[in-house]
Amino acid sequence: MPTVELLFSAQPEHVRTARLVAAAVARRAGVDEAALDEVRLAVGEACSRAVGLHRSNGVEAPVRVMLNEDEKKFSIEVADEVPGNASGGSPDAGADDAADDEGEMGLAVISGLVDDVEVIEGAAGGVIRMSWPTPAV
Amino acid sequence: MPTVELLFSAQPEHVRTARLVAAAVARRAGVDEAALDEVRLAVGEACSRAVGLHRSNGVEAPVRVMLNEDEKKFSIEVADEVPGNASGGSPDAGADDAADDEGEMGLAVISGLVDDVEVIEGAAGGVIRMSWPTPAV
Amino acid sequence: MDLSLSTRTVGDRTIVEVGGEIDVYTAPKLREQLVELVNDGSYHLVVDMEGVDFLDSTGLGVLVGGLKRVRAHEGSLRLVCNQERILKIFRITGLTKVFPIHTSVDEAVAATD
Amino acid sequence: MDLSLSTRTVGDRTIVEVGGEIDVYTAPKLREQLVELVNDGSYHLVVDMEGVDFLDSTGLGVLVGGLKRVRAHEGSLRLVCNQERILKIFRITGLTKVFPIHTSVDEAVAATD
Ligand SMILES: Nc1ncnc2c1ncn2[C@@H]1O[C@H](COP(=O)(O)OP(=O)(O)O)[C@@H](O)[C@H]1O
Ligand SMILES: Nc1ncnc2c1ncn2[C@@H]1O[C@H](COP(=O)(O)OP(=O)(O)O)[C@@H](O)[C@H]1O
Repeated sequence: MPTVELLFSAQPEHVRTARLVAAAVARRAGVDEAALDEVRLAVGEACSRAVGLHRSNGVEAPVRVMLNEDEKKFSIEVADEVPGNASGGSPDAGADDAADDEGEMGLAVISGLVDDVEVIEGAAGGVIRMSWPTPAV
Repeated sequence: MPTVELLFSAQPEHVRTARLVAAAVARRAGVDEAALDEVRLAVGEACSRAVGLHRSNGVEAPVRVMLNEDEKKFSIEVADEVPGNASGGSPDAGADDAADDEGEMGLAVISGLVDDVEVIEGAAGGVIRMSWPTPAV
Repeated sequence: MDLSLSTRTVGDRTIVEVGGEIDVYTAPKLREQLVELVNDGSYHLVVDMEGVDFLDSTGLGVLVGGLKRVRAHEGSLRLVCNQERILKIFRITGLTKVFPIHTSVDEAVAATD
Repeated sequence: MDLSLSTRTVGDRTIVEVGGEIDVYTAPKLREQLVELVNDGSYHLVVDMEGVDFLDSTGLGVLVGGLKRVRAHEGSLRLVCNQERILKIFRITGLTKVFPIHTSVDEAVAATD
């Protein structure tokens, strides 16, 4: 069970809420002050991407953000419910080039920013999993 | 479907996260700046009470906070998973007087603070439902 | 913001200056502080709440607990608070009738009922 | 914090001063502003990012879109930015090679490549 879980309807304004929550919980979990900007940006990118995917695919389900405090790390998972390879397989791929480009730029930012990151594309949707070290207590 | 939903394990530190999220989303939804303190306090009370109930009854499930933006109002529901009449029926009621007192004081604060509030005790757990008006757009 | 606590004595009174948020997460620290003071023989407490940004019922519960403890030793627990949003919480819960609330530490220290 | 936008002209350049957060929520406002400027015939833009607190890839996308638009008119889009955490995002995405980035508005206005 994640320590904190946030679900929100795919609207751009809630991405801010997700950033705010992720940064607050990360701080509390002991993530280095200097890395909080990274957390904020990476979560924002992952959520913006998920919001874009849900909107362009007409998915009504909420975007899910799971925040986990483990012993040595703080991890975040952002899950969308758009099945398969998101960037190639969307039904109206032609019309959505701009959105896709942004999604890919978002992934580029995340990969450039976060050392420990994993992107999983599953049948039920995609998950971006990221983690940051926390001090041993 | 709520606009934003927050689930957290029954730990006191997450009550702060809930306060933060509720106030941010309420502000965005257009709740009057002067009422945001109320929102913060009422959500904090409802969540503290739920955390106390979960802990004293050994409930592992997360506490749930649902934030809803309707046309004319912003409503918040805080749900616990402790069945029945919470304050009387807990198995170790004798030992938990202090926690119960605090829970009741919390309810007193909420009722004194929020005009539109409803406390529902169901078989699956309790729900505290509160709402605040938002300006017509 | 987290809770901050500092204590000093003025005559037979002990001033507890509280800052930050008193909530379900930080209230245990305040409880410990009050219990420790009473155990050390300080029975006349003045809790200065001017620096408090947030107070919830858990915090109220701790203050009520403190009051019970000092009363067991014929002591007193006075509050200093001028913030309307904090005073409102005492009013809602009827605790303005239970705690003497003062507008300054000087006033609280001088008070004898 | 929300996005703030203000524009002024210096010679043939139009300075767009941006403040606050450029993200998925606010980026559309910046896009509109840039489109409007180009439609009104301003093809030499300087985007002053010194007041920007937060920038994500949606914001980058809007800037790239602006660049494409002015280039279609043989124009230019220059950035002013000294903030390391913002510069980092341009570096990560390789956009430091795409945008001329200056340390002051004066420098950007004077630049001709
Ligand atoms: N669990 C939390 N959820 C949301 N916000 C939090 C949480 N913990 C801390 N904050 C916020 O983070 C900031 C600093 O937190 P705090 O606990 O006071 O840390 P410190 O003791 O380092 O000052 C405050 O603005 C507070 O509101
Ligand atoms: N949806 C949201 N989720 C979380 N925080 C928010 C949200 N919207 C606004 N905030 C926070 O609220 C504050 C003010 O919000 P903002 O949108 O800038 O309102 P304003 O335009 O009135 O300044 C900022 O600190 C911002 O981070």
